[in-house]
Amino acid sequence: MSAPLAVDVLLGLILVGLAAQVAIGEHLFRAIVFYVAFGLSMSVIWARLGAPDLALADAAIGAGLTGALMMVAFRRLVEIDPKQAQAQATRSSALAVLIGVLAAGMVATIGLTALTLEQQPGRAGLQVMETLGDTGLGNPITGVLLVFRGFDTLIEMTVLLTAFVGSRVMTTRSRFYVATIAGFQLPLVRTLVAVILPLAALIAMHLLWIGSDQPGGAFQAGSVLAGAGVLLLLTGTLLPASKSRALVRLALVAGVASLCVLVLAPMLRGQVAMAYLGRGSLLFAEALMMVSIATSLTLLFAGRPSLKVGRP
Amino acid sequence: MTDLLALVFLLSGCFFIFAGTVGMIRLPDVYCRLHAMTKADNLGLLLICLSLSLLDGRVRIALLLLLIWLLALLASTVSAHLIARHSRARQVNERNGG
Amino acid sequence: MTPAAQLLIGLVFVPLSTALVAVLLPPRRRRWAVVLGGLAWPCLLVPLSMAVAREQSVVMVFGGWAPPLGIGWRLDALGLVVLWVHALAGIAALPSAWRRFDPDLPESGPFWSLWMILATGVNLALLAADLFNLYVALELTTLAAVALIATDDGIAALAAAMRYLLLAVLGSLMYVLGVGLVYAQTGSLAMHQPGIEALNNVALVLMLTGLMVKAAIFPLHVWLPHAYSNAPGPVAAIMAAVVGKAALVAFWRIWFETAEAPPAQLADFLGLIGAAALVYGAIAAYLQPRLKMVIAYSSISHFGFLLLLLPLASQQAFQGAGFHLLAHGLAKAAMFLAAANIVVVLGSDSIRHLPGLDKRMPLEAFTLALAGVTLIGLPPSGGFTGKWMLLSAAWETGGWFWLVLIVLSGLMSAAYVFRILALTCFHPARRAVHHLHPRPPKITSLAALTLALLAVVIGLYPHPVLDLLGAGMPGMVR
Amino acid sequence: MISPWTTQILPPAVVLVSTLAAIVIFVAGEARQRLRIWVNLTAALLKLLLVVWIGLEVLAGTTFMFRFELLPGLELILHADALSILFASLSAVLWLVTTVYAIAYLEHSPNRARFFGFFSLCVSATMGIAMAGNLLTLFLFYELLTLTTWPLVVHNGTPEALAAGRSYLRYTLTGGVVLLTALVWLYGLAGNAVFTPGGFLAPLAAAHGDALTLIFVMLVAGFGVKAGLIPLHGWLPKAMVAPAPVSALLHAVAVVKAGAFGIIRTVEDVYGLELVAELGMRLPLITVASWTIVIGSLLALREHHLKRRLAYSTVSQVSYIVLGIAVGGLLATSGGMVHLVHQGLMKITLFFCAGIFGLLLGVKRIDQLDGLGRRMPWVSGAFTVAALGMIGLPPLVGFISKWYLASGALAAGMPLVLAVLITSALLNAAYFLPLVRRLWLNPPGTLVEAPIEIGRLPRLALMSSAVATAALVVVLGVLAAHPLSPLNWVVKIAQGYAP
Amino acid sequence: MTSAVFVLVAAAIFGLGVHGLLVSAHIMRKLLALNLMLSALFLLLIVVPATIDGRPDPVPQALVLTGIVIAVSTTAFALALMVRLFRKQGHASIHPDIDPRLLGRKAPSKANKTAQGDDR
Repeated sequence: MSAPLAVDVLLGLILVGLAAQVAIGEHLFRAIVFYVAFGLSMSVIWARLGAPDLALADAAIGAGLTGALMMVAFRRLVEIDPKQAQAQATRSSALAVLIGVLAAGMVATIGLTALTLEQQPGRAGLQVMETLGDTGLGNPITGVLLVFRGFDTLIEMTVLLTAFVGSRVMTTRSRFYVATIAGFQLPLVRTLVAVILPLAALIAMHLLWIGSDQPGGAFQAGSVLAGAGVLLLLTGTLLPASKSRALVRLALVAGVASLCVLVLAPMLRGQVAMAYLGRGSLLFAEALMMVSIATSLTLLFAGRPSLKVGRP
Repeated sequence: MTDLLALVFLLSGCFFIFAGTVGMIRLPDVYCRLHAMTKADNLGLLLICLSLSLLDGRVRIALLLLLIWLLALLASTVSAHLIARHSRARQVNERNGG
Repeated sequence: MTPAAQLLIGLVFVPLSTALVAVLLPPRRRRWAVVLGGLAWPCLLVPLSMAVAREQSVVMVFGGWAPPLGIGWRLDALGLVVLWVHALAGIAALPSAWRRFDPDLPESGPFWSLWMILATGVNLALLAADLFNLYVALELTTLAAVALIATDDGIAALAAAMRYLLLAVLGSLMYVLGVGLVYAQTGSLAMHQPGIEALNNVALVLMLTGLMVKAAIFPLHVWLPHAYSNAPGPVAAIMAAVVGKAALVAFWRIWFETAEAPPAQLADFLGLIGAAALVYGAIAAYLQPRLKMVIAYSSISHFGFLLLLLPLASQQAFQGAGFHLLAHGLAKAAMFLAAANIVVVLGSDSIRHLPGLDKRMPLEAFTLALAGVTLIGLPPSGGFTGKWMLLSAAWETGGWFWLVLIVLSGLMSAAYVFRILALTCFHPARRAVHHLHPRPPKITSLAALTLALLAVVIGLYPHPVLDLLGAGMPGMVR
Repeated sequence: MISPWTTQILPPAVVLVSTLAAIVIFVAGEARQRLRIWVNLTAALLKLLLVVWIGLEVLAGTTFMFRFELLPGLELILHADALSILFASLSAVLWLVTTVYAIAYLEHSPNRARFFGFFSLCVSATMGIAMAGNLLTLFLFYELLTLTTWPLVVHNGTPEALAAGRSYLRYTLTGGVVLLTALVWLYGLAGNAVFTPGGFLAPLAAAHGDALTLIFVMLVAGFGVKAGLIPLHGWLPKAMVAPAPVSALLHAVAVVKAGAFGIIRTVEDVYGLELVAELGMRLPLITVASWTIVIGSLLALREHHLKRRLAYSTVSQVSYIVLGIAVGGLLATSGGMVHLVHQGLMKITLFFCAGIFGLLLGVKRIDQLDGLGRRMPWVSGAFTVAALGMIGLPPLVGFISKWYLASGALAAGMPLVLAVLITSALLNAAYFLPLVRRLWLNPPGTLVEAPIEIGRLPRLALMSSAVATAALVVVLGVLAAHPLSPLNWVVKIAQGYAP
Repeated sequence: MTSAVFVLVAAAIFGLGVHGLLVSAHIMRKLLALNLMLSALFLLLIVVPATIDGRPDPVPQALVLTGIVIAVSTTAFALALMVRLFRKQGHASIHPDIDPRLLGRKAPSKANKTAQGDDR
């Protein structure tokens, strides 16, 4: 067995072990922690597979933010009713195991047989590679996301917005909630914030800027910012606010709106909808998308329609 | 020559991290565990970064690795601090609680 | 691009931008924006119908990147029919929603934006000619629908919403797996791929299963009854009218367009599933203790009925099924709107409270009766027309089993419809309902009644719709 | 001569008159009693006039035809031939009378708006059946009839009424389903065809003989449910819980006759008697009819509840019509068809009287009839006349039909049918004469409940409607030879079918 | 070869996800399981189609990126829904009629009271 293969197997085993902990580990909270670990090793695998965009996205969104959201949700459960929060009704049964094994077998067979399918010469991926030159972009994924299949991205942003608006249905009724875990008064925390905040902004801008040629882009940048936002919430630098502000709402819809502009603007100029308008337009759209992603994820974490600055 | 050096750094780094992990698992209470974790792991991480930058040789990469190490250092410091603080607060509470 | 194609863009972007505006506006003003948007996009259907009548379908491609590179949209007759149902049901639901989601209620803030997002998702799902674009559209629809169900804050509604969400995620998981296989095999995500001789059956089954969850086709229907019966009235009306149907249309498209020549045994098997759904839904509907549950289960039964299109795949059967889609959608929306008013007045929709309804709320009782006639498929009604076409299709393909089944379906629907009617009108109200709440404004009742009347009247003038559907589907005529 | 436009518009107009009346009644609501009465009466009169007008035009040789395409190759056709006029005029007349009766009968009961609304709708459906120009239209109005009579059956809302309604639906909807299947099949074979005397299926006989046979069975079964052919008659006695006007109309005109009429159309205008005979369906049909006649009478004999006994008598009497058609030939056919009218008149009279007894004296069972003759001479008289007519006493209408049937049977060389007729006549006598005896000869018994008091006008309306129909029973019997009498009309029709 | 390994890994994770989905009544655990299954699905989507000069096909990559964002949105929404449901019904299970003993409590009444408390 060659060395890289060994690495693959090792990574795979780690991943499966973590997954087992997540799926059938005893304590719910630990399962969440393990899920974060799972996401991180997932991103390592993406990197190993040569998909750095996915690695970044999964590390930031899949592991980081999903984990944070789950932890904060769990914490709310504990606040409401500590006894029930952990209570599990896991009635493990031979049948369940059997079904699980069957599902795994099914997926394995499907995947392995699919590996043997011969590839079509004119497939979309190849066409992307050929056509990418016309767009002047360096990163094919950005090309697919924002040029060739940009409409999917528009709907995807709408889904994010929907998740926020939909969660408002529940959170409008629930009690005001502060996510702070460490008081801002601690000097150490203050330094942390002071360092992390500009750094995160820097990284986000960097990712956004290089996104159209190298790994990176609006999603990664936005989630980095969202991570910073979560940090600020945890340190009480920012506090959730119940009074919805117009500016925040604007930030929420900016991403979808910008993509709508990308779709509709060419029509005004008599071209086909979503005709390619050049890198500038993409950068504009991505910047706004980044803002929206950061805002909505942060607000989803805060569970409130808006934020206000906490008093140092 | 540099390769040898890099190898040494790498191995020792791995050793420190391993030691740190063992410490976290085996040591009795929170403070000792934090001690093991932070100290040993940061050192190990530093050594690994060193070896990697030696292997690569470019200055830019070396600086990036250094930055990464610093960030990790900051994160571990703060988190260790918070954990320690939290557990201590809880102990105090328990004591007052009786 | 052609003017018609620009109208296609409007179908999605009018509701979408309305939703955005609604999010931006302060809560008190939102419903005005939504009323405007909800009335605006249906207007686009008139010219589009003419366009579709002229050349069977309206096509557009984003950014001029032809598939498989880019995303394409295609509006055909089937999509148009469901769009009409969507438009009419939406307009009819407006008054009821206006009354139910008063700006003073906490849930009314999100509701109006969510509604328009739902409209966006449904319209997109009906237009998409790209497998993955269909997936995102269905995700959008599901998420908005779940949130809308949750606007009723009762435990039952929340639990139903949760179950719906989990199952829907599971379903889309299967679907995407299938899509991945399709891409691996053909290197394209377009829904209609002329080049492909035979699609990988595993992929087909995976995609269909996923869509069966979303369309609530027995035995994957478990989320539907509780979701529809616990959702607020107008929400239930809109969902019953289109949400399931959008998934069903996607189901048909994938069957007839993507997998051009699917194996005949599979068709028969799915037909049998449809038969089982038909019977099960009818029996369950007959046993339900709540009006809205009865209506919801009847939906399951009728989805099974519509699945019979697969075994008898002929252009005539397609016309019949499409027409039934139209009639059933209108009737269901009408029934749920009427039920909503009944809940408002009686405080519950338990059938124990129904006796004497014809005197307390004659309009609602009449609506239920009319819509019931369509559900049973008695002449002259839209239901009958669709049934007749399917029957003659069954006769021509010699599918005697299907023929008998379709005929019996009428009887089974009659069982639960007349149960309700008998309770509603002809039981002397021995248990006078404790206290009646004030009636909702008459326009809500009239809106429901109009839908029910439409469902019957289209049975008298079916030609326009049937001519539209005449083109059939690619891969339909074997 | 009238304009072609009128010939197109009149048939639907006849159907829609009462529909409009129904809508007005529904919208007006419970309280507007006076309006309701006027709408009812005017609509009834108007409809009668229209029917008479059309009838005269048809006599003059005008053809009425209204076509409306539902689906490609699926037409809604309303036309007016002699047969439809026969049925239409019958229901128009009886609707008028029954309306008067019902207004008086229901004066104090609740839900009258609903009752009269559906009542009118039911008559529209009947008219549609009469005017139907092809099987689809016939089927369509047949189903509508089911829908519109169900509310009348369950009108009281008592548990037994609802039970009766359930069984009614069970029977009729199942029948409808059978019809629908047969219909789809037939359309698949023969396409969209208009009723034509002598049938239009003969050319197909060679190719699809068995299919046609099966379809015929299904059609007869489907219509037979409403016509109360044994063993499909189960719903009929149960439906007696409905108010008297309903049972009167149900049995005399609307439902039962619709079934019989459907069978007539099937035999004469879709298949043609020759084809039926060719398919070997004629004898079975005769057998079923005779069997129903005899068994129905026996069951009636066994009943002691007045209205139920009348119901079973309906079961047996309606089969006379089927019998006549099946036997065929000029005489028998006319005998059968004319019984459509005659039985209607007699039976509605009987139910009117039964209703009056029940309403005013609380008399439900036969043994309570004792000595009512002195208490209510007019009503009892009407009852007696109708009963004697049923038995077939000359010169009453019953005699006419039976005479034609009998001679037709002889002409067709079927002595057994004659035997059946005689037997049933004896049985009729056996279950009607005791009633008459009780009415007039027995000493008055004690009433179960004190007679309720209603105003003079309603009382008068009740009595007069009963007496009027009874009078018709006599008059039409005596004037059977008159050129405009039902008999001559029917003979004209029959000549069209069996020259 | 590498892809075969990762297909197997994906299959195993998928199976674990299915099992977790089946055996646990706690909604959050179900969500975790669903997320696992989604990750497995994404892995398959990337691994199965052939690579283009050594790197995965960009189209599936874009699809997976979209999928990741949709997944996180759905999860966030589901969590909010779960918290609300928990607050109203007193236990985090979608079976309202589940036996309370399974959840280690006597009766869900108290939680309901608290629910009334902080409504609106």
